[in-house]
This record gives sequence, C-alpha cells and structure tokens, in this order.
Amino acid sequence: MDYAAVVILEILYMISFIALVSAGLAVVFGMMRVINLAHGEFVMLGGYTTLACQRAGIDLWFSMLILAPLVVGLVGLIVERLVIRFLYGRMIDTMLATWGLSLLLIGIVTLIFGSSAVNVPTPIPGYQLGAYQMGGYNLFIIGVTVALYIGMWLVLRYTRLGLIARGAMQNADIAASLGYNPRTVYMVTFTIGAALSGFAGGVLAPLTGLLPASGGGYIAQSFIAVITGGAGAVISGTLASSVLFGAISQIVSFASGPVLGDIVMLGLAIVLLRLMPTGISGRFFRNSQ
Amino acid sequence: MRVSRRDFLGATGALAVSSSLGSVGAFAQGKDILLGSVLDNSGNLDIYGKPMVMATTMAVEELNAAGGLLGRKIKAIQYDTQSDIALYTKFAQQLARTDKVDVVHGGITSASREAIRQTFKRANTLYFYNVLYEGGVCDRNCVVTGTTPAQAVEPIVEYAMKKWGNKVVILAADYNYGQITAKWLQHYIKERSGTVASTDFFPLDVADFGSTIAKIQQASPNFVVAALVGGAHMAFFRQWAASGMNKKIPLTSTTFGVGNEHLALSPAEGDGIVIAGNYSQEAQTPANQEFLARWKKRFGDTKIVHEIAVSQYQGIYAWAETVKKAGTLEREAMLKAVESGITITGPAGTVSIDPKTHHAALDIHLMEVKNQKLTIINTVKQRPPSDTAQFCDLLKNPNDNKQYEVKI
Amino acid sequence: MSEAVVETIELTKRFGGVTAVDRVNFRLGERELRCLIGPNGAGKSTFFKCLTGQYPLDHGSGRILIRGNDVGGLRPHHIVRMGVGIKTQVPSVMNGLTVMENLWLAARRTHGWDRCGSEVQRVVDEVGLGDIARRTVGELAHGQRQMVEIGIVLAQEPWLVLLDEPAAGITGAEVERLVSLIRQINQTASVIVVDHDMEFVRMLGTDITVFYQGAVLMEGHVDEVLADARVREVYIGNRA
Amino acid sequence: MKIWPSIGQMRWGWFLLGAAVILLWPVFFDTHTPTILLVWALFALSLGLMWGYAGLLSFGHTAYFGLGAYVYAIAVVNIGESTVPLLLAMLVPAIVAAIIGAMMFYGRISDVYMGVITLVVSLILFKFMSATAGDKYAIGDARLGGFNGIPGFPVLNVPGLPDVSLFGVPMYYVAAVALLGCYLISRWLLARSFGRVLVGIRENEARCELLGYSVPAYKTAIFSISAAMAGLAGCLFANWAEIVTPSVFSLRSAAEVIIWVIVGGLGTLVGPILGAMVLGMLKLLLSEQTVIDNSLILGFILVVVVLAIPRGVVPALQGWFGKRTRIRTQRAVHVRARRRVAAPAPGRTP
Repeated sequence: MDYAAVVILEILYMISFIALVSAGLAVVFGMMRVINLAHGEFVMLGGYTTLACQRAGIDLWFSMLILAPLVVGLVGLIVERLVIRFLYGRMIDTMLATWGLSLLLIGIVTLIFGSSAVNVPTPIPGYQLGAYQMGGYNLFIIGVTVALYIGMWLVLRYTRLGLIARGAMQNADIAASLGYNPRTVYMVTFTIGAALSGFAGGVLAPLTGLLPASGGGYIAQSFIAVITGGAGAVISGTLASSVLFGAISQIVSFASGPVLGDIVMLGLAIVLLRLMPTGISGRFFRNSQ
Repeated sequence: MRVSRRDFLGATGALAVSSSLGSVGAFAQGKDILLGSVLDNSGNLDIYGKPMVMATTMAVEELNAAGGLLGRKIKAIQYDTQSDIALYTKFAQQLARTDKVDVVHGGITSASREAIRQTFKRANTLYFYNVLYEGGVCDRNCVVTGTTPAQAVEPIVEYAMKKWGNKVVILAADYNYGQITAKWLQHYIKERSGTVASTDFFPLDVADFGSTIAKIQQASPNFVVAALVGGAHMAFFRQWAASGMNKKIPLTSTTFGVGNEHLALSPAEGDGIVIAGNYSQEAQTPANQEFLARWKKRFGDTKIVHEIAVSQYQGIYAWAETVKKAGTLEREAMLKAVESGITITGPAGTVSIDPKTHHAALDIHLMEVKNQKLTIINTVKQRPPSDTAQFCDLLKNPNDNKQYEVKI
Repeated sequence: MSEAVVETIELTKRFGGVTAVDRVNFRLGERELRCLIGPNGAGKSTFFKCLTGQYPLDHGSGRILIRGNDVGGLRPHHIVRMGVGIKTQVPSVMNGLTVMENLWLAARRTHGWDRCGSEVQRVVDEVGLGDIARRTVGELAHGQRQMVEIGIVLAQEPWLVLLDEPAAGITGAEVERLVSLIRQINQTASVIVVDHDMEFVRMLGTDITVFYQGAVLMEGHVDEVLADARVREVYIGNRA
Repeated sequence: MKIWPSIGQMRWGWFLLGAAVILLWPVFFDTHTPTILLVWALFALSLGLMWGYAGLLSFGHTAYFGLGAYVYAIAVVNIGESTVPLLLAMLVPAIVAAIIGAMMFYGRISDVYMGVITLVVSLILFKFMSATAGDKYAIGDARLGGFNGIPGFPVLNVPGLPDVSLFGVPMYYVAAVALLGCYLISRWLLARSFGRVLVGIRENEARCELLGYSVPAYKTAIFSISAAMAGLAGCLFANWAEIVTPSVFSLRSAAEVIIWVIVGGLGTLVGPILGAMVLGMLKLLLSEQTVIDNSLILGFILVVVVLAIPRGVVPALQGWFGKRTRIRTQRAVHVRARRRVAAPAPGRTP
C-alpha cells in the first residue's frame, strides 16, 4: 500500500519534471514556431546561476526562484537580439543556429566552471511515508510545477499580455492588429521562454547536480514532449504529453529499469507523431490554449 | 569548384605541416625517453583525468630533476582524449606508430583500456594501466598498478556484512567495470552466505534515481553497495541523501572518493559512506605528506589529488624502477625486470608488482567519509590481487591475452 | 450510351459539419470541354480536388469513375498516371528550376529519356515560352508561371485535362492565347476548366455546369446558362 | 544536357585532380589521420546528397553511420571474413532507413517532424546500445558491450583471404575508393531522371505528385541510398578506430555531420566533402590542445555560418567566382532548398 503511494508520487514527480523542463521550450515553440535546441543549455545555465549565487552567499531560495530566471532571461534576450531575430521564418536554420549556440554555451560554462559535476545543497529534508523514506524536495518540485502551470494559464487567460500571446499563437498578424510590433512580441516571448527554462534549471539543480553537458539530458525529453504536444495549445498540449510520457516512462522504470523507461518513451513518441502529425493538441485541443 | 579545390589543397597542406612537425620534433630530441599518456583532460570524465595528467607531469619533472633515466631525459607526450573513446584509439595508434614512445601510461575507464590495450600489444609498446578496475586482465604487455576487487571490494563486503547484516543491494555502472565488479560483489557476498536482494545497472548518463531509491526501500537491505561512475551518477548520492535514506540504510561504494565525490557532497550528505581503497589524503605517512607538499608547490591546490592520480604517479615510478633494473628501454628486458619483481614506495604505501599477474600488491585502507574527508578505519598492508591470480599466470602462459571474469 | 470520360455518382464531401459537395452527379464525354462555374464557396474547387485525388474520398460518399475505373481512394499520382493532366488553382511549379527543367520533369513521366528533349522543345513552341525557356521559374511574373503550368500539363500528353482557374492573373492578349491553347488541348483530350471569370468562360464558348451551395444548379451551353435568371441571381447576387 | 543547368555538372578535370591528390597522398605523407577524414567526408556526402538535392534533413543521420559500424563489427566477429559484413553494413542501414522512411513519407509527415523522428531513432539506438553491457546482450559470438562497445574485431581483409588484413595504407585506399566511388554514384544518380525528380520534389512536392511521380517512393529511395552510404562510412570508421562504441549514435556526432554539411554547402556534393575534411581536421587539431574547449569552437562556427553564409562556403565561393548564370541558379536552388524545409508551421494545417 505504501509502495503504491511511493510509485504514484514518483510518477507525479516524473510528470512534473518533464512539464517543468518543457515549459520554456513550449512557450517559445508555441508562440514563435521556433525550436530552440539550446533550451537544455538554458536549463543548465539556470542551475549554474543558482550555484554561483549560492556560493556567493546569496540565499538559495532567492537564487533559484528569482535570480536564475532573471539571469537566464537576460541571456535569452541577448541571444534573441544577436541570433534568433535574423532567422524568423527559417525553422531549420533556427534549429541549426540554436544547436550551435548550445555547443557554444557548453564550452563557455566549461571554461568558467570546469567540467566536473558540482552540486547545490538540497534545502528540504526527506520525510517518512509509511515504511518509506521520500525526498521532500520532490514534493516541492511537484508543487512548483503545478503553480507554474496554473500561473501560465491565468496569465494567458486573464491578462492583456496573455491576450497578445494567444493572438500571436494563432496568427502573428493578430498581435500587429492589436497594435504591437510582432518583432517585439517575439523578443519578449523568447526572453520569457528563456527565463522559464532558467527557472526550471534553478529549481532542479539541488536534485540532479550540474554538469556543463547536462543540458543534453533535458533537451531530448522536453523536445519530444513539446513537439508531441503540438503547437496549437501550449499548456494543454505540453501537459498532456508530459502526463503521458512521465507516467509511462516511470511505470516502465519501476517494472524494469530506467533505460527501458527512456526507450519506451522515445518509441512512443515516434508512434504518436506518426499517428498525430500535428501533435496531441492539434488533435484534441484545437481551440483551447 | 576551382576555388574549393584550392581550399582543399590548403587544408591538406596544413595537415602535412602538422604531421611532419610531430616527427621532426621527435627526431630532434631522439635521445629523450618518450613516455606517452592518453587521458581525459576534458569532457565528462575529466574529474578523473585532470589530476592524473598533473600527476604525470609532476612525476616526469621529478624524475628529470633527479637526473632522468639511464642518463637520458624523459619527455612526456600527453594527449587529451576528451572523454571520447574514438580518440583513445586514434591517439593510441599515434603514440605507438607515429611517436614510437617507449612506454604508455594511460586509460581511465575500463572501456578506454580495452580500446587501446590490444593496439599497444600489437605494436610491442609497454603499457601501464594505473586505475582501480574490475580485475582479470591477463596480458604480459600490460602492467596494472590500480586496485582490483579482491583488494578493494572484498574488504568492504567483509566489513559491512559483519557490521550491518547479510542482505545487500548492488547498484553498478552499466559497462564492463560495473558488470564485472557486480559479479565479484555477488561472489564475495555469497561466499559469506549473504543474499543479494537485487542488482541494478545504470548507463553513465542516468541521473534520475527516484524509482531506484523506492525499489531499494522495498527490498530493505542491510546495506547498499554502489559501483557507480561519473558525473551523472553523482546524482544518486544526492538523491539518496535528499530522501533521508543516508540515515536509514548504510551505503558503501567501490568508487566513491576516486573522483573526489566526497568534496562535492556536503558533510550532511556524504558522512557515513564506507569505501575501501589504496589512498587517502589523510594517511599520515611521511611519503604522503611530502608528496602533497610537492604537489602544493607545483600546482597549488592539493584538494583534487585522488587515488588514481596517486596511482598514475606510482605507476610511473614503478616503470622508472623497471627501467633502472633492466638498464635498457627494450621492451622484452623491461618485461623481464617486471617479472623479477619490482617494489617501490609511493604516497599510498608500498607497491610491489606481482610477476605472475603483472598486477600490484597494495596497501588497502578501509575508510569512512567524515566531514568531506576520507578517514581511515583500518589498513591492510600488501593485499595481493588474488582475484586475477586465480586465473592468470603469465610466467607459465606468457601468451595469454584475456580478461577473466569470476563465474557465479 | 458511350462511356463517359469522367462520371461522378452521388459525390459528397464533408468537412466537419459543412457539406462542401452535396450528392453531385456529373458526366463528361469524350473530347468534351466543360467549364465549372459558381460563386465562391459553391463547391466547385472542392469538387475539382476530389477529382484529382487531393481530397481523399470518405467511405460511402459517392463514386468517381474515370473511363469507368473507380478512382475514389487513389492518390493524385495514381490518377495522373492514368493520363490525366492537372493544373492547380495557385500556380504550382518548381520555382527553383528553369522553365525547360519544369517541362522536362513533366515530359519524363510519359516519355522515354531520349524523347524528352524534343517534347520540351515542342511544348516551348506551342505555348510560346521561347523567350523565357532558360529563366528560373521563380523569377517570372504570375501570368508567365500560369502559362508554364499549362505547358507542364501539355507536356504530359494527357487525354483528360483538369484546369483550376487557368485565367487568374492573366491579361489581354495572353487570355486569347490561353483560350486557343485550351481549344488546342481539347483536340486530343477532354477538358474541365474551373473558373469564375465570366469573360473568359464566354470566350471558351462551351458547355457549363453551374455549382451552387455544393450542388449542381444547372447545366447547359454558355449562352443559355448566362441567360438563365436563377444563375444571374445566384451569381450576381452573391458576388455583390 | 543543355536542359538541366541546375544540378551541378560533372567536371572531370577537377574530379581527376582531386582523385589524384587523394590517391597519391600516401606516397608522401602519413595516412592515419587522412583516412578518417575520408571516412567523415563520405558520411557528410551521404547526408549532403539527401539534404542538398532532395531537401530532406535527417537530424539523426548518425544512426545509419552507427548501424553500419555495429553491423560490421557484429557480423565480422561471427563470420571472420570481412566481405559479407561489409555488404551487410550497407544493406542493414539501407533496409532500416527504408522502413523508417516509408513510415514517415507515406504518412505525410512534415519536415520538422521528420527531423524529430530521425533524431529520436538515433537517441533510441544510443540509449539501447549504452545499456547492453550485460553478457546476455550478444549476437552470436559478438557481445554488444554497452558503453564499452565492441573492441578488437577483425579489420577488413582482401575479399576471400581472411588472413590478408587491410590496415594502414591499404585501409586508406579502401576509404579513398569508397569516397570517390560514392561521389561518382551520386553524380550519376543526379544526372538520371531519378536525381532530377528529387530536385523537383525539393522544389515542389505537390507538383511532382500531380505530374504522376510517387513522391513518398522517391523520398524513401533516396533516404535508403543515403543510409547505405552512411553505413559504408560507419563500417570504414569501425575499421579505422578498431572499436565501435555507442558514441557513434550520440547527439554530438549527429550534430557534427550536420555542421560539416551546412558549412561546406547545400546543393553541392563537393561542399559536404570539404566541410567534413576541414572541420574534421580542426576537431583533431583542437584535441591536441587543452586551452580552448572543442565544443565552443564548433558551436561558434555553426552559429556564424548559419547567420553569415547560410548557403555554406562552397556555394558562396562558387557564387563569387562562377559565371553569372551559375550564381543565379545556384542561389535560387539553394534558397528553395532552405525555404522548403523552413516553411510549414506545424499545428496549423488547414
């Protein structure tokens, strides 16, 4: 019985994990049709920002919840100004340029921090669940993810920013008709997307440890979740695919091992893309956000 | 197209310059003894490789300062393999065929060793592997100065089973080191009539151990042995501590500390992990203290010194001793010298090469992590590589070229 | 009764809740030239795309017979291979290639390697593309690209030709040239032209099928159709 | 043929000069490093053929390179003689690509999704191969070895003579002949109707369909041919490295080949070859120093090339030095090639 609860919590954690690391990519992809292959490195940068701030004596919570998204958002802004804005409408070129960017960022972080694994202390102790000892921080991540998605939904639904965003998602001209330069909308979107990635990286840092190359581990999962989710409905699509992939990969992990979990998840992604070439949201959530 | 061809010629021209530079350099200093090394100085294994590269540099400098070998200077040719196996084979061939070095010290993971060992054997280049590993390599051309399971794994099992009980969970890295070490673990545990509740393998890029930790709790063993390797696997120790398991089920490891993992974990997270190995910076021997002082003078920071850096350092000294004894750099004579028994004293104690297996008998410490330090619980002097010795006798079968595994 | 070149029986096409084509029975005879007209949204383009296989046919929603063969469910390239030439609404040409290269690809489908060169030359002459034969199609004006696409259809030597709005973007003298080209095509092939340019349709001077709200409103010769009160009302009323 | 200027013509003079340089190289210089450069060039050629002429970008083309390497290693360990393994190393990737290609192309999957699926295929292979260290993972006598890969398999031998191994200079010639041969085959394919239809498909898929060409069949065929070439390159790589590890399936090697091709230039065959040789050489030189991180430089090059010379170096040079007509067609061709893969926005299908 306790074990069932443990399994369910781990599944929830995996779903949250995927949803959390996918959020930034989903926003950028959903609104700009830009697939940012440096997304994993933005997450990684969030982690290193947290680490650097924490080492500098800044409060850990403040570092991961506020500073990490700020710093990575700024990096995103710079990247958008220097690279991405020249490539709008050229999807494959954007993918290539951001891929180059990801290598570049890995190199820079390696130069600064070295390529050894480093860690941020875990600020929440474990707790007892029946006979089992559980990571308290995992609960925090589940909570943060839920809060993040509710927040995103509220912003999209009830604010002027959200209105513009929803307009841009359907058609870039709508933003223009509302009196906003689409280029500005893109710039802001990319910055917000980067900030969300940095947020995810900051929050996850205490749990996973940091390597310059650890972005690669995030990109595959979030890439697949977002693309499978589809561009039609950022929140519901990404959530749906996170739930699907998170649950399945964790169930398979429990049944056999983590490797098979990954492989089953990837295989499933191929099947889904074949069956639903416009993603889950293209099929089921046509008119929501 | 015309221009692109010119481009091509330009590139190949550069190539010619670079390759001829290499051979000209080697020729001009033809009297130097050439010591090659292939180690991961960058990439995700550089936590192991960087200090080994430094140790190589330091050992060669010290030997040269003491007059070199056979009256000749030693020149180190070190290549960075960037944690990429393909570069190992490339540079191994370069060392053996182009640079024509007299000896090679290198390789970190067992995967990298197996990628290059045969190259050196074919090229008749003496090869030293100076890293703890899963044991069993029986190759006359290859000298091993790192620990094997009989030396560093059995003491853990012995100590932990006596102290905590006989139900064990094994977690191991999913490549030959982890696979074979897990077999030895199972062998030693069964020998002491213990039970292995489960054995799980993890590819080097796995960083999420949530389901694993839950499964371990379900199995509720008396203790856990972790033979995990590399940066991503560090996450296990963190997640283990984050869930509070470090207070509940004792944890031991065959690899912890080798990459200075104890420094990356906070005291609260790392304390209590039991390991066994050849080296602790805390060892109060004069040899170790002097070694650390020299390191500090040369590189500044001694924090990063770990067991396999010391192993590499000792390996080079053992080879130097071999050359002195042989009086020549001819491979056969050096091997004869190895087989006559070589003994040196290094920072980690006495290293004596066993003529039958070309492995080293070493001093082994049982250690516990306390406040980011590897505190020595007890020490066994000159523990022999008895695992490999079960199968391997190079004096009798000099042409043996196999890696033996324990049968369970 | 002679075999029809094209025949649809109760052809129906729905998109979601909208019925774009509603139980259309249509028949095109040998060497016949027929115009499909109708106001925007009348279903003529949808009907056309059903014929070409661009819109797959739903199960149980009528049949399409081309020379007696049921082609419902076939993909466009299968239909084309029967000897059907298709020109789509938006000029669909290979923009990065030259005019001659475009024609070559069209000719190669029906002709052997050795004959393609002379076929391309024939079409260039017939359509009057000589001046632009070596230009990259992407650089040409809209009307010129329309003519290139007609040329592509010609190069296939089809016995059934389906043209969707061939006159769009073509002006003055070019229209006359187009009309004579279509007549020429009609010498060897049955032709369906979809267009709503009345002037152009009048110039073709042929039989007409009028679509309205997904169904056939009436059929007849151009003069009697254009004189019909219902057609005038539907057409002009809706266009205004 | 006068009708077809868009596909670069075979220039025998330059080809013979290039071939002469490659074939005479071992007379003067060391061959170990040049061998791998030839192998990488072949790999880049395989992707350049498919991407540059058919407009199909496989993000995970390294899957077929790696499959070639693994198939060779597994087969040669079991068989001993290298001729059949060499053929299998081309055949198996070709079949796998044909299956995956048919699944994608007959399913009308858009270009971006094709990118995702091809990448995921190589990720799956990477994960799977990394997890095969246990001794239960063996095919015949060959243990897959997980992260270690398969070391110490017999290298290529003279067909029929298992004892006469080809390594060193003979191995270099094998790679040289493979590269030159595949180049000629690619040229031949492009000069046939097959190649022209591919270019047509790149330019306008719907039009080719309406001309009666079976677009999915053509795409599947070129994907399969390209995979066979990549497999051959992988097999040669295995012979050069004398070990096969899962890193052949890694994201990094997937990225590398794309960088070589895009830097060298799309819509040419010599571009990818030169791109691979120059950047491959750069990669090797960089690993002999430890000051600057290797990935930093590669990343920088990729970003700069995409921004500054999106056509790639060779077409840009051709543009500057070639005849005016050539410039125009090359540019137009190229722009189409990029735009075609760029245009469709997923999730917005009508």
